[in-house]
Amino acid sequence: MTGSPTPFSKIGPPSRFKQAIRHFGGAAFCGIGLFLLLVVYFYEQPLALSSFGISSLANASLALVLVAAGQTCVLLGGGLDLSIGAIVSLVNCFAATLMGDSILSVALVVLGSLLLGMLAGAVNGLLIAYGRLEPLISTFCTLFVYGGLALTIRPQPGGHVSDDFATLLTGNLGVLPYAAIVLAAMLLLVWMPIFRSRLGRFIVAVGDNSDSAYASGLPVRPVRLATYVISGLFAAVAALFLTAETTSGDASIGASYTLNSLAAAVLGGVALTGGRGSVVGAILGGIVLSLILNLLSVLGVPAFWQDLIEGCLLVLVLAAAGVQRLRIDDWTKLLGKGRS
Amino acid sequence: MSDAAHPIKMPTRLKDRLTRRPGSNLSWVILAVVFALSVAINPAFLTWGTIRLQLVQAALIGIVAIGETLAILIGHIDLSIPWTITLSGILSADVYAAHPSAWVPFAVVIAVGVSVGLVNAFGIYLLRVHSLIWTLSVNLILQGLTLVYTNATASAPSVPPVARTLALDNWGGFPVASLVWAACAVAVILALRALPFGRHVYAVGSNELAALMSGVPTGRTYVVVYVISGLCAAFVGLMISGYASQAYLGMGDSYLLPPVAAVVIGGTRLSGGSGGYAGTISGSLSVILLQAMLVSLNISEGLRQIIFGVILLGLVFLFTRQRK
Amino acid sequence: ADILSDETLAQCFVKASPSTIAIAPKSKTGPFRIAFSNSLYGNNWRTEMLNSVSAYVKQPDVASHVKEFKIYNAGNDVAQQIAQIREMILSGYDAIVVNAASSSGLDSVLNQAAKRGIVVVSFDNVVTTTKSINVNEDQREMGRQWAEFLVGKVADGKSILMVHGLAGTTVDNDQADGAMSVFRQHPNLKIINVYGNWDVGTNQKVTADALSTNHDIGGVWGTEGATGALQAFLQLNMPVVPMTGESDNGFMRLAAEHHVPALVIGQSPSLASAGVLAAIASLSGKSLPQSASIPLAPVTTDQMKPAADYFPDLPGSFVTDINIAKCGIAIPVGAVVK
Amino acid sequence: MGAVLDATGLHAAGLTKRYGGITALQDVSLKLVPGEVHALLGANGAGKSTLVKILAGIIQPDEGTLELNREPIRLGSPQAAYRARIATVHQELSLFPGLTVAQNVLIGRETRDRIGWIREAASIDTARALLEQLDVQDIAPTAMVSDLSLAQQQLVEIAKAMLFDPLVLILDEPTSALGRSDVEHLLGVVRKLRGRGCAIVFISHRMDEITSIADQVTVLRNGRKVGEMSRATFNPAKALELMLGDTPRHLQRLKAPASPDLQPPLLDVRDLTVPGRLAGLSLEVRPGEVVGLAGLEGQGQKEALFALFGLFRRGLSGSVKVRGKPARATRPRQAIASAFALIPDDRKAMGGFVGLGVGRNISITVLDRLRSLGVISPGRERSLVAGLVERLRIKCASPAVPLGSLSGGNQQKVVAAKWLAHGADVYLFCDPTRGVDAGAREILYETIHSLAAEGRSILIYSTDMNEFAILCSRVLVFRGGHVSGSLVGAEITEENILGLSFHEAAHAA
Ligand SMILES: Nc1ncnc2c1ncn2[C@@H]1O[C@H](COP(=O)(O)OP(=O)(O)OP(=O)(O)O)[C@@H](O)[C@H]1O
Ligand SMILES: Nc1ncnc2c1ncn2[C@@H]1O[C@H](COP(=O)(O)OP(=O)(O)OP(=O)(O)O)[C@@H](O)[C@H]1O
Ligand SMILES: [Mg+2]
Ligand SMILES: [Mg+2]
Repeated sequence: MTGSPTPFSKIGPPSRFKQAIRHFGGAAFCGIGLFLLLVVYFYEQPLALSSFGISSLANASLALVLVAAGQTCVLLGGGLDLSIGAIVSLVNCFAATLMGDSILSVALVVLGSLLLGMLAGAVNGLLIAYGRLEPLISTFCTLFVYGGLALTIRPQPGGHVSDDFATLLTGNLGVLPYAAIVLAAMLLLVWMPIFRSRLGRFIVAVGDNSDSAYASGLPVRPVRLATYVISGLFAAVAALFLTAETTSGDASIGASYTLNSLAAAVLGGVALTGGRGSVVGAILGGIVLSLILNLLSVLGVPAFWQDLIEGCLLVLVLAAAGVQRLRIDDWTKLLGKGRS
Repeated sequence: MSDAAHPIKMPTRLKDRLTRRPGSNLSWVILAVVFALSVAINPAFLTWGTIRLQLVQAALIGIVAIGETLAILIGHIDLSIPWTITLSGILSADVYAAHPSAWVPFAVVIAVGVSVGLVNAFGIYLLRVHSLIWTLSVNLILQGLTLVYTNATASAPSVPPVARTLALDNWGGFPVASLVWAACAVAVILALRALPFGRHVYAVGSNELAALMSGVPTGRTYVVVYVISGLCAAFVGLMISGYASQAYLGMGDSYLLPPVAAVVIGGTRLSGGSGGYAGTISGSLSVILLQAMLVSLNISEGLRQIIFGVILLGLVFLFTRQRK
Repeated sequence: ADILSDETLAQCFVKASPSTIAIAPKSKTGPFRIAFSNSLYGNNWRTEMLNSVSAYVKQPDVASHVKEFKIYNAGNDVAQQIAQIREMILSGYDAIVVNAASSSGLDSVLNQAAKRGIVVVSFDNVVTTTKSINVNEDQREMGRQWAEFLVGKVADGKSILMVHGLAGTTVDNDQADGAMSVFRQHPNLKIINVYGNWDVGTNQKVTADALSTNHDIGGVWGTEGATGALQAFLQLNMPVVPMTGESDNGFMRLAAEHHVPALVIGQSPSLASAGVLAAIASLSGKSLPQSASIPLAPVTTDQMKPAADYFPDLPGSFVTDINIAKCGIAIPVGAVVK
Repeated sequence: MGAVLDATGLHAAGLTKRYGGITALQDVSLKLVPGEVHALLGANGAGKSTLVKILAGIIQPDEGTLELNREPIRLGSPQAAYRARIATVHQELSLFPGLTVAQNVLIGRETRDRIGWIREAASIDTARALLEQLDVQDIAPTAMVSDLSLAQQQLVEIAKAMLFDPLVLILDEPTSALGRSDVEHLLGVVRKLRGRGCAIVFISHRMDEITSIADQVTVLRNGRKVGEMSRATFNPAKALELMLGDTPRHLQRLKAPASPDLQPPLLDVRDLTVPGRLAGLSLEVRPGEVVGLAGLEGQGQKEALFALFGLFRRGLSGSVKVRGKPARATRPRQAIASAFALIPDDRKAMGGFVGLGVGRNISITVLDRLRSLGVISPGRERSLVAGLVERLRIKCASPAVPLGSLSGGNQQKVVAAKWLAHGADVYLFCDPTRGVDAGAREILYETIHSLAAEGRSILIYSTDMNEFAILCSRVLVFRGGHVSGSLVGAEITEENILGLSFHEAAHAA
């Protein structure tokens, strides 16, 4: 049967637009939201454009943005980290308790904090990748362990943070806040190298279909482990930043970051089921979320309405994403899990 | 084909059970171990008074965990429980203060439970949002609603008498709470095993598309599961208000994750489709005993959390390791 | 009446310790713009605090000093509170009154505020920076008085159950320290520590747990939420023992009803109003101690009077001591319960 | 090309693998020689995939040894197998739907620059070159795998294996999902690789493919090796006998009883349209009629069945009537209520609940009928299940074992059993014998026959053209989403079907 016509239509590359939407749809959505929010914000608070105002905004969102980036790494690899907030608390307590004033001590504590964050992440990763535990439940358990450790290090808030360290991270260079520089550094020095290299590809592949990844000979377990170590690193940097900002250690400081990091990731179009999304989206999601929280105060929204509004907002965004899915007109695509 | 080589064996049900479901059996072993440990640490755990007390606590977790078990069996989760509890507790006390008649608390429980369940099912089934984050968001909304409604002050001076009966009284030496729990447990175990609804739950949890294509009413299953979960939480809200003799803000805060822990210790897999409520019963008892044991050890809060986390991790390690 | 009379201020803001320094006033012309930064909310105490301070600034004597009063709520999130305080600095308020989410966490941002000439007052959960005027009730003294009360009533060899509040908080540590300074002198009393998180349900649960595993409890050192501890005794049909607690309506009502020997000392929700008063005073050129103690008002069961000290018709969770007479702060109950 | 296998090749000896009570593989030896296609034959559950998984390093044998070029090797993981240049295309595809074709093909072997960053452009070139080697021109390397058809995914999977420049290439049922021309294409590729000195393992249930490609044939039955034949000695009838054991089997044409034209049509479809997928299908099926939906892969046959079963949520137009009553559905439950039943091809995704027991898989459709006093009666359920297990000769240790532990063919029988239990007026079979061995196939044929005899209407889509000739009284040939012609009775031959598939009929018969 030579020369037979091809039985199926040629499958070309998806259009650039479609591809962009696939990757950056969430990010674009957040970008628009961010723009609108900023307009409202600057209208309400014209002084926000001063260098103090800008660094206030940057400082208010950096920690969440970093934690959301860490969470995104885990999500891309098909996992989930409920303990990420507790890691933030743990590293914060560690840093604020041990930090002295000399440059050497600050440097050692910073290094130690990063290692501690990665260690905590590694424990999660080992439990999940090698201990074969479900991510949800095992990070739920380590949440208690890390939170308890933080509370043991610092039963009450306090500690000492070098002034130089605090101003170095929370101040600003002209109009450019150091927080933005920290974020850029994390992206350029950590995220980019990982996600332009093979490890990043493996992370996405494992998140997409871990059975295929195993059968394709990918080192599934080390990759899983790596996602948690990376997220631990991001959590540690966020914690160091919070330490500088709050100049103290507090075992409950990270508590709100777990849900908010998940929310930021979802806002930014990262799939909770793994393998899909971009860090740009998560970062914008983080900024949008913290900006909304800020804006609610600025607009003088009555205190008790804030939770309600925050919740409704989340639900609306989730529902908007859900309505997209409703447009799928094929039950098998809507529900299909085994996509091979 | 080749029937001779592989005859269809019909093993006894008992053997079946022992080989096929090590999880739920193991959870009773663990309960025994936890109990033995508690007694070793403090012999008072062997007294009927203490046991009765733990039974009441376990009943609260256990009833909430009915909904959680169902939600997890269909492959999802319900994290909107804490503020469903609080809202229902406060609302039932409030409405009862205005209209003191016996059925009022139950009407409130039903109204709260059904509405929360419907909202959850709407987002998770119709909009297909991940249940973890949807229910957490709903929880946040309920928190906001409660605060707005109460102006952040619980205002009713007392709770409905039936709440106190449910939580504090004894019948024939047994706490009413645990009798209610037992009745609910029997009902849910029966429903899961012998009603089509139960089969639907397992079918949806193990493969929703296949369930749809087998004619399972998947949407109805979601709705029923989440409405039951809402009802259980709302009912426990009423019970807790009776237990503390007042409804107060944050009364459900400690019910976010312990029910999940109870379900997991009970051998139900978080990925859905496998497990059951029998295991959750021992899971609830284990969680409560563990908490009480740590309280009686008189150690620092931080260390207590670490121990709770590590023990839970150990249990999870025993039960829920994924096969691959 | 003049809320700023020297006599009232002297009675109200007592130096916390002999070494307390005075904070120089930042004299400005009123009326003032005051921002109020609350952290946690959603429990009764905080709600009454917010309601009472809102009512307070509307009282004519006070309102004449206040041009704008705005409440920010951060939740128990230091970073969020810092962001909000930065927002207040940007908006150019004259004073910031704060109930802190963390005792040292706000230091750097509050220092920045002070540097820009803003009066900073902290109360309840106070901060550690010396740039702020701290207004509080002496928690250590409170804990000490409770302990003294129990020591006088509990027989040697018995146990005392200490139902703490939220582990790790300054308030909890101070109260416990004060108590231990007494208990340490009575080595024959066995001390059992549990954490009730200042919440009735948790109090009840941990007390019930403790009761069922210890049979010689002769007294309960309780704080906020002690209603739960008392209910645990009633629920288990145990004979009641001497107890202490804060000014929860339910606790006082039950104590009166069941004749439980009890000592009640409350942390008044009107501390917030005292904080606002301090801010106005400082802005009006009055010198205040950097760390000020508001006088305590202890009540025992035999002294309690219905409708004055406790309120049979109000919820158990109502915090009763909403007035601080010595500071001239009187808030009608109706303004607090809505 | 790198080093080639020397003449000894890959030698597996005494491989044994047990799963609990089931011995999936027992003392099987195998010699793979360079430049030869070694076919594995065996009924469903014979142990073919188990053997493949051992060679791919996915599972480890309980006993047995492996030697590559006379050196003993241990394949402890898939990586180890790839390092030994043994590449496998599994029965269940292992692709990443969220990645592009190039990313899939090169996964783990991406072209990188000096600092280790992936060079997408170079990767795309490599992928394109590999696809061209396989004579595949119609898949862009930048296309998303989720957009590809099953056949295309199969080719991507082979391209992925080719990247390892394999000494040994294992293809586990690569043709089961392919249409005729794709099969030809694939066999051409296999011949080419054989020419290059590759040792190839080839698994298929289609005897004609084995005849045309195999140099060596090993027959497995119940986990044991029961025969070995070379190209010269290969005899399909003999092989079938070995596969199936002593039971003699005869595949013969099952003639559906000619339906009297007086009977009104049971199923009446007019202009059924799904935008972009199905263009105006009209057909009438009378009771007892078995109608085939034929044509090349992906021409709308499957969509027709899915549309009837309510799997398209919106956009449907046209009318569907069963027994004269409107029966157009947008949900499977509606379709089931109008007495449709669908036996799908993708067992894992649509057919069954792999984690639940066989019994529960079967009874799920009839729970309401098994109730007495409101609860499901265990006795009635057990007897229903036992009856169907026996009728379809489902091979399982007990009805309580999870469906996932059964072999593919037996899983398919369970899916069919579920709908036999329920009963329906119109049975829709979607490629029911995909990856099903001759024995199970015959049982399914018998089943279809008896359904027709009972007066049901049956629609069948299949990728196996022979099936139409055996089963159907009428065949509709699809092309580009609509029916391009129909064949009746003796006209139903492969040649005629193919003819209509490629050329529009001047006039439908
Ligand atoms: N993970 C497993 N657990 C238990 N039994 C298994 C498992 N995998 C395979 N088996 C059993 O091993 C036997 C051989 O299965 P295998 O998949 O090798 O068959 P096969 O020859 O590939 O069949 P098919 O043609 O249907 O694909 C079957 O009886 C199957 O039920
Ligand atoms: N020996 C048997 N013969 C025939 N059918 C059986 C046999 N054992 C079980 N089944 C059927 O197989 C299915 C699954 O059995 P399973 O053991 O899971 O039921 P079960 O023990 O009643 O489940 P559960 O205890 O969780 O309710 C059921 O439909 C059951 O009726
Ligand atoms: Mg196979
Ligand atoms: Mg097969």
